[in-house]
Amino acid sequence: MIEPQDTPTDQAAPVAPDLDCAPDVVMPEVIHEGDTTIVNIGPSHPSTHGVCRVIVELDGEIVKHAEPVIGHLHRGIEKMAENRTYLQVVPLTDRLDYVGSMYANWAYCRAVERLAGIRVPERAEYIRVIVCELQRIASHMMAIGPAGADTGATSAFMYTFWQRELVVDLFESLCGARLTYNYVRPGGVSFDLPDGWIEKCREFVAQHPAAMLEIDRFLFGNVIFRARTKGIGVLDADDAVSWGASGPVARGSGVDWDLRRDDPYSVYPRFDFSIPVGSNGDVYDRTRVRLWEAIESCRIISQALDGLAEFEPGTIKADGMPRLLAPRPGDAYDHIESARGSLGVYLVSDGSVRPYRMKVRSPAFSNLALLPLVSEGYTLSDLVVILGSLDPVFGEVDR
Amino acid sequence: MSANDLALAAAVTVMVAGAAGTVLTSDVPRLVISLGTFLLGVAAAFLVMGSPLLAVSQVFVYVGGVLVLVLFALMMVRRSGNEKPKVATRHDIGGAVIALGVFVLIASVMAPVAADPTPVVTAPNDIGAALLGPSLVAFELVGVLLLAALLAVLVIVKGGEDS
Amino acid sequence: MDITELREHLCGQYPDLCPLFSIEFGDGVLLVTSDRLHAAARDLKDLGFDRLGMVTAVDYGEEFELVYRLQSREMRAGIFVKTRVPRDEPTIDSVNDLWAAANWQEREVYDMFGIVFDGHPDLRRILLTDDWVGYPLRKDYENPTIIRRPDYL
Amino acid sequence: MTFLWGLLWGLAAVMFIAGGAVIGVWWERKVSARIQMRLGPQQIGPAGVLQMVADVPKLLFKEDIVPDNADKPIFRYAPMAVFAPIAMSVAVIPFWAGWAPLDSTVGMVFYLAFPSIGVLGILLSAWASHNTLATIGGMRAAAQMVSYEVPRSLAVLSVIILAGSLQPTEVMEAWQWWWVPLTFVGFLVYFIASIAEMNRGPFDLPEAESELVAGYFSDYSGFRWAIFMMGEYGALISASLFGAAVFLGGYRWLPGVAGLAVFLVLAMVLITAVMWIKWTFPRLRQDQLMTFCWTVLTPLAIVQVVVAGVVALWL
Repeated sequence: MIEPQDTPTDQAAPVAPDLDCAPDVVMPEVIHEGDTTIVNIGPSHPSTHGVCRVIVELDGEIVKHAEPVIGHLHRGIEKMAENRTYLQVVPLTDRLDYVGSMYANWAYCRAVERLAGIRVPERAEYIRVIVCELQRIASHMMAIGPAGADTGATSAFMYTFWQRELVVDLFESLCGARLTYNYVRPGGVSFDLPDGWIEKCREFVAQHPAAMLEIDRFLFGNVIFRARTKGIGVLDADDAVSWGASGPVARGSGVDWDLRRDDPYSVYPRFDFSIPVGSNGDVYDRTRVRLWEAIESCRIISQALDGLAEFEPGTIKADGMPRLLAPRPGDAYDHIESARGSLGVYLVSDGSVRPYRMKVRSPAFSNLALLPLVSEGYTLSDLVVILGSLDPVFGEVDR
Repeated sequence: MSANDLALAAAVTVMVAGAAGTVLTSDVPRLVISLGTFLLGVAAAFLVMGSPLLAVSQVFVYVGGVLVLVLFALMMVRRSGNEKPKVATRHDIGGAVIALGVFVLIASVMAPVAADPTPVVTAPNDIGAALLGPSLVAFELVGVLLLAALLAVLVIVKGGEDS
Repeated sequence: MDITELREHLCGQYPDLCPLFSIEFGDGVLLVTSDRLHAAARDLKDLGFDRLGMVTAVDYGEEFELVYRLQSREMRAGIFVKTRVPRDEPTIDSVNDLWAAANWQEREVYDMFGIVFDGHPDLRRILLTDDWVGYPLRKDYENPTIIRRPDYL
Repeated sequence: MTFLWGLLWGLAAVMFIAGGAVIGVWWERKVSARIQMRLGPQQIGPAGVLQMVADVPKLLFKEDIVPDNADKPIFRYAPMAVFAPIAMSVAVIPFWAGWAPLDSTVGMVFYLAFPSIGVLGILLSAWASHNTLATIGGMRAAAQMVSYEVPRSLAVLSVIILAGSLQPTEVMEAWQWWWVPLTFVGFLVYFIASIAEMNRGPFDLPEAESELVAGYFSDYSGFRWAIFMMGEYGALISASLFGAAVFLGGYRWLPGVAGLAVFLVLAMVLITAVMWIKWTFPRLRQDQLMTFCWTVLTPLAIVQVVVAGVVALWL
């Protein structure tokens, strides 16, 4: 029998040390400094898309400076990973980007596979591509719909959420979970596709572009929505590159950079797809790039579903996977293009069964850093729209 | 004492109470409520005196417009979150003298009219005819004055933005 | 651009950086001393590495290893720059003047490891509260709320 | 006696507005659900019509929270100051030939004047909440409602000019069917400005839930919150009834009870149109809202007044 060694049994439960003296709990009310007003938005505010606090300095309704205060969802996942085996870390990565859990699963697994020198069977790679492109659609639905909701068009949110619901249903029949999948595992994926899944997936892919075009017409074609988003939160390409922005935030500014094409990984080179790129770098372009990406994802999924037929069902795990991974000492980094941008995982192994250090290069973190830059000079109403267009997911920002 | 007199007395009481509240309180929301009470009292007095159009215009322009703008302006200059906003002035006596002067001016103008307090019911049509007939020049002059005031405000606001 | 071409390109442009270049797990790694980091970073930026992907650190006991991930859109290549700073005096030049992305990335490293970045415009804690004691990702960090997972394996 | 009748009619107006608001909430939930591919309330009663019976006690029994820092007496009674003027404005609406609850000779101005007091209640509640977001919402409400009163009043003025009377019942008697095409622009201006007056989407900036959480009533809960909602739905019902009467002819289309039915159906159509607009359009920004008021609506309303004045010369 194995005795737990370090568990305190005869001690009182540990008490959280610094919680009641944290300076964050002081909420600034209206404080006038000269002609400006400091307004506190969040950490619990309908438009922060999570738990973000933004301290806004307002001149009338014009934003002089917006300072995001993050860390409200910081769970120390990087520290927790140092205390778990390589396989036990996978569920932790689910909790990073909870709108797109598949990505963090995959990025982490790729880093582990690189570190341990595992070759993944091609069928598993195809399945990974399919689920991650589905995840891209689901995640973008959570960016386009709220862009409508932020501007007050709540119906757009329901329309996109309907599409996300269809994807989540597919995931549920695939792995039983709707939000945190724990599906992509080192060496492959956890389950093969169930019977009839491919047909259901094809049905979804067939109807999705039409639904997106409908949203394009009634949301992006709406005169008020255009007036609210065009020319708002402009980010120029040089700033986007310098600030490390990636994904739709960078592509909306005309930075034509997508890891699926520019640093191809997995089986992406076999597919024919295009990368939508915006030109103005405003909220409208950033959001619309996501819409077209969702349509492109449908193309990738149908090609991958076609390609899947070549491989024998069941070959979804690498051969000879040990129960307990103990890679040789060294470090490895791998990144994929998530719905928010380039998501990288840096792993250091000391030869033991646990990672010595895990670092997640989170695209949402880098993109959110742009908020003070892109929101300055716009109004308070624009601020929430701009924040939404950066599409931060705070599980990933705070880790 | 007729019912009309009673109603007028009630309206005047409301007016006086509102006016006293406006002068005596320095807490902004209460001050605004007092001023609103006073203005509604004036409207009631107009109504009793047989001029419903004036009464409704009083509510429309003064309570719904001017008072809201006053409160709006006071909210804009609200200083800090924790201290209660107060309105204080160092010109109590000067203000009282000016108010008294205005009162004497109005009273002397109104004295001949007020000699006969029987209410005369004025239909909206009569007011319209009077404004566009004999009083047209005065009416238009007031309009020009308001326009000038509006332009002055614009100039002041623009000047503030430039500096 | 694959890794050998990148190596040739780098050696052609900056011969003094060439001996520091190695390949680990298919990634180009440039190992520099901490005083040369900023200069090397500037050279790499001139070479075309226009994006700073991440900055992080690893606690190796006596020393911290700082890891910079750079990417180039033009060359379609990525590279690591690694350097080491002593634990008792963890100070390094900030690269915030080269890539604005370093702003939050370096703040996070400061927050988690206590490494001070010279020349950083706004070096404050970012994820933890301002009055947090200690640097959690250091290996010797102790906190009563941390319960070690028992060693089943 | 008159006083007693007034009291009775006042009570009736309040009950009318409150009942209308409750039905309006159910109707809005159904309409918005259809727009958003949902079903809306359906569990309680047929098509969920008894949902409101469940909702009202819920709101009544909720804890009445008054924030510590709030200016308590004003915080408590400001909702009434929002609701009362709106309930009062219903009094002058002509429901029947020659009959309105309060048949005033200056009813048209009365109708425009009293809802404008409601702004005061909004400002006071925003002030008393002592909350940053509420303050911003209150300031937006003041700017917006004072501005939109101008085109709204001008639009109503065109009908007043045509009818040559300020008494709603007289206006209705003078009403001719060809006024509908003649004052159509005025009606549109009135309709849009009314949406702005009642703070509904796409002009709901004072309460913009994605920016200011709920604006001036962020801190309200339970029944005081419900009074704000009642005020909003009351304004919606009252504005639709008034517009259906003086612009669209109300009961004049058909004689007798059928006329009343036509009037109510017209008002219902306007109410549904307002809901449709709210659930379809995004929200305007503050500067766009003001620009729209002063550069589009007000000139249109002035043109309408001129047209009505020229036509009135031949009448």
